Amino acid sequence: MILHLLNRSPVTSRVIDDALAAMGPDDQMLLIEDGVLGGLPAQAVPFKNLAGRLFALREDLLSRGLLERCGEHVTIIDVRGFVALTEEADKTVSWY
Amino acid sequence: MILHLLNRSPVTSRVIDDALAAMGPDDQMLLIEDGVLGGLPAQAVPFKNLAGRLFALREDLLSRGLLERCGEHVTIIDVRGFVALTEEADKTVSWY
Amino acid sequence: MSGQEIREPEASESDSVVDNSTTTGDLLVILRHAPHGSSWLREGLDTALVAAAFGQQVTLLFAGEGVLALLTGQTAGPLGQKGTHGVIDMLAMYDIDTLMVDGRALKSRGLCTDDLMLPVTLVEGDGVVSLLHGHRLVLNF
Amino acid sequence: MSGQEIREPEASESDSVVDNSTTTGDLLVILRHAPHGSSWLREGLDTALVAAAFGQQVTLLFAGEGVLALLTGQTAGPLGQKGTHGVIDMLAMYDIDTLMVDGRALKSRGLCTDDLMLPVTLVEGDGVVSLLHGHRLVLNF
Amino acid sequence: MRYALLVQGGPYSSQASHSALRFARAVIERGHSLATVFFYHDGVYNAARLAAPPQDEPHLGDGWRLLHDEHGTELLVCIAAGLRRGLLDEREAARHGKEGHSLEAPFELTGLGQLVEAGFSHDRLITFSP
Amino acid sequence: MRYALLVQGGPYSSQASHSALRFARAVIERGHSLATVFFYHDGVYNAARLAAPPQDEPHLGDGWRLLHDEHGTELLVCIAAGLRRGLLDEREAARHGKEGHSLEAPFELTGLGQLVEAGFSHDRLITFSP
Repeated sequence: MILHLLNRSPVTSRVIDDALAAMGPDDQMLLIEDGVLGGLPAQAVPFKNLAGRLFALREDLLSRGLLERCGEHVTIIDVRGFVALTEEADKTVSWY
Repeated sequence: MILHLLNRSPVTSRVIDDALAAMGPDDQMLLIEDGVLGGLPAQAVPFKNLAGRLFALREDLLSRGLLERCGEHVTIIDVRGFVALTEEADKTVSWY
Repeated sequence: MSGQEIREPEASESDSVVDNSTTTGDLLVILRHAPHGSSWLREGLDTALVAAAFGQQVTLLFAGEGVLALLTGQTAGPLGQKGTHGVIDMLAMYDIDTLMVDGRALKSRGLCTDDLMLPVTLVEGDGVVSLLHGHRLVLNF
Repeated sequence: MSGQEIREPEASESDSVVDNSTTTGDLLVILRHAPHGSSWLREGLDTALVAAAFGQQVTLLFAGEGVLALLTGQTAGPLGQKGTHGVIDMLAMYDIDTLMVDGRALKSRGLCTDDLMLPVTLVEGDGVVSLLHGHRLVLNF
Repeated sequence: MRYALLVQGGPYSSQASHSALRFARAVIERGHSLATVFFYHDGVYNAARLAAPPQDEPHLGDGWRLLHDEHGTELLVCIAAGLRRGLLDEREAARHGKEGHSLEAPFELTGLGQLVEAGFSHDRLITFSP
Repeated sequence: MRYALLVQGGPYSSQASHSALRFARAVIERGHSLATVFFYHDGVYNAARLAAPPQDEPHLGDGWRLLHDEHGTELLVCIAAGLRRGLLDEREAARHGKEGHSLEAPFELTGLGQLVEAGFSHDRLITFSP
């Protein structure tokens, strides 16, 4: 399993297309920094194939006022959970 | 007349949408740096309303090997022509 | 230019309107970046505050990710980064009260004016074009 | 890691193939940035050269704007910036001969393998997924 | 005409500084005055006095200094953006109790007000960003 | 496990450095070793010794130094990326005939080979980019 980190908003950057195209069926994705905008319900569509495999970083959601606005398509984890994901993953690839 | 500078590739960045939406009917656009990729014929569509008002910087096309590959939708100017455009424009706005 | 560290979420009373007239002024600052992710938003806001302090008439246009600058419920970052919501709170003190928001940017993120900290004026269609032409200087952050 | 400053355009003899097998190795370097616009491409290529010099088996994947790194006819910049085409010429000397190109990135820019300086292997569909899984380490530039 | 430039890209990280310097020279070639360059955001790194780029690449700092020496161009660095990024002249270093300095003349640390001033007192302001 | 981080964003310009430092602390809290942080691209600016951020904001340089002092984390700065951006230790400054220095221990200028080495000799390498 590869963990993919995405730190760009899916609304303004097209790097999300490259990241999604590079993901295998067991790979996971964590949204961090500006990427947590992908946690808004209105942004769920591009991630529709990632059910159960899409995470968003709690600290970055909180500071942006997005924590209470998150959709059901993402699982919220904190930075310790982030480390735990990297423990489980064979490798981590960052998209920016 | 406002001169709009765009330095991002229209293939990878969505800032082109904001730039185009901000352009009045007499405004001009100059593609520089990574923006000159918009000079490729395959990238002409988003610029279809800018006939005669779309320019690309010769020096940036040349260094990227794109000078001979440019389409008819752009007018090629060098850096002195760039200065001339800023002379004519009331103001210049940079999109990045 | 420091501000409060934590701001509780609150439903803002929205009295925003759609702008069909032409807003003019000395300086238009376009804010296209989100809080916390980079320093662009902070630097754009600082430029606006300084211009206002110098007596220039300043208009802010929140576009793209910049609309997130106005979202209720923002806090400091996990290492204590201040964020920009404190600066937003200070705009009125600097007589910056022309806050324009790109309606398309808000809508494409599934947000509405009730999500915002302050009353704003929505800009639709060619409104952005008029804003750019109506100001002597435009700075894009 | 210096290279020739000017390279004349030439029609490259294309013997590229579409990759349906799995390419494996130690390090996959993904290059997603164009020459001249930023230092990302240069820094990614330098990392690949160093890894190869250390005896690691390196694969390059040109994706997104990175496909422009391979375009024929690149020159130095107007102030004498070296660009990266000289480094591309040196890849073979470092035994980096697995050059993969995202076919979708090439096509969306209206380019084909005849536009490229070197023979490459096109990657389509799930080929990128296999590449990422087939290498011990992936660095994304 | 009197031109001002706003440079916001770091040298060697993005092309912005190269583009700005090239544009600056063309402004002068066309008979204008290049009165002011204001460095903001990562553009402030253009003023790093210890920059040591490879000898076969353009030295941006020297390029800016030459503009100042030959054409009197003001090289203004935003003090707030500079301090947090480690660009201090001797005076600011002393004020912050640090030894040594990383920025020196003809670059000048100055307030953001100078950018606003440049925008309104020059005929043209052109921005180069990363 | 032994972790290495690759930091490529400039401090205060993008969140990358803050994210990396926060992640670094969590790695240690979970009982791992944070053996190496490699600074590349604009990440090298994290090592600027004169950085003077406002007192009410986190000081990233101090944060990295604390990691080194308390946990022995190596702070490696790519020498090629650093030199062109003006980050020189005393030895490199002397070699380039410049007075003063802009980088000092515990940050170390080192070759790009150390990044490759870090990638293969640690259990995990996590990249934080702008």
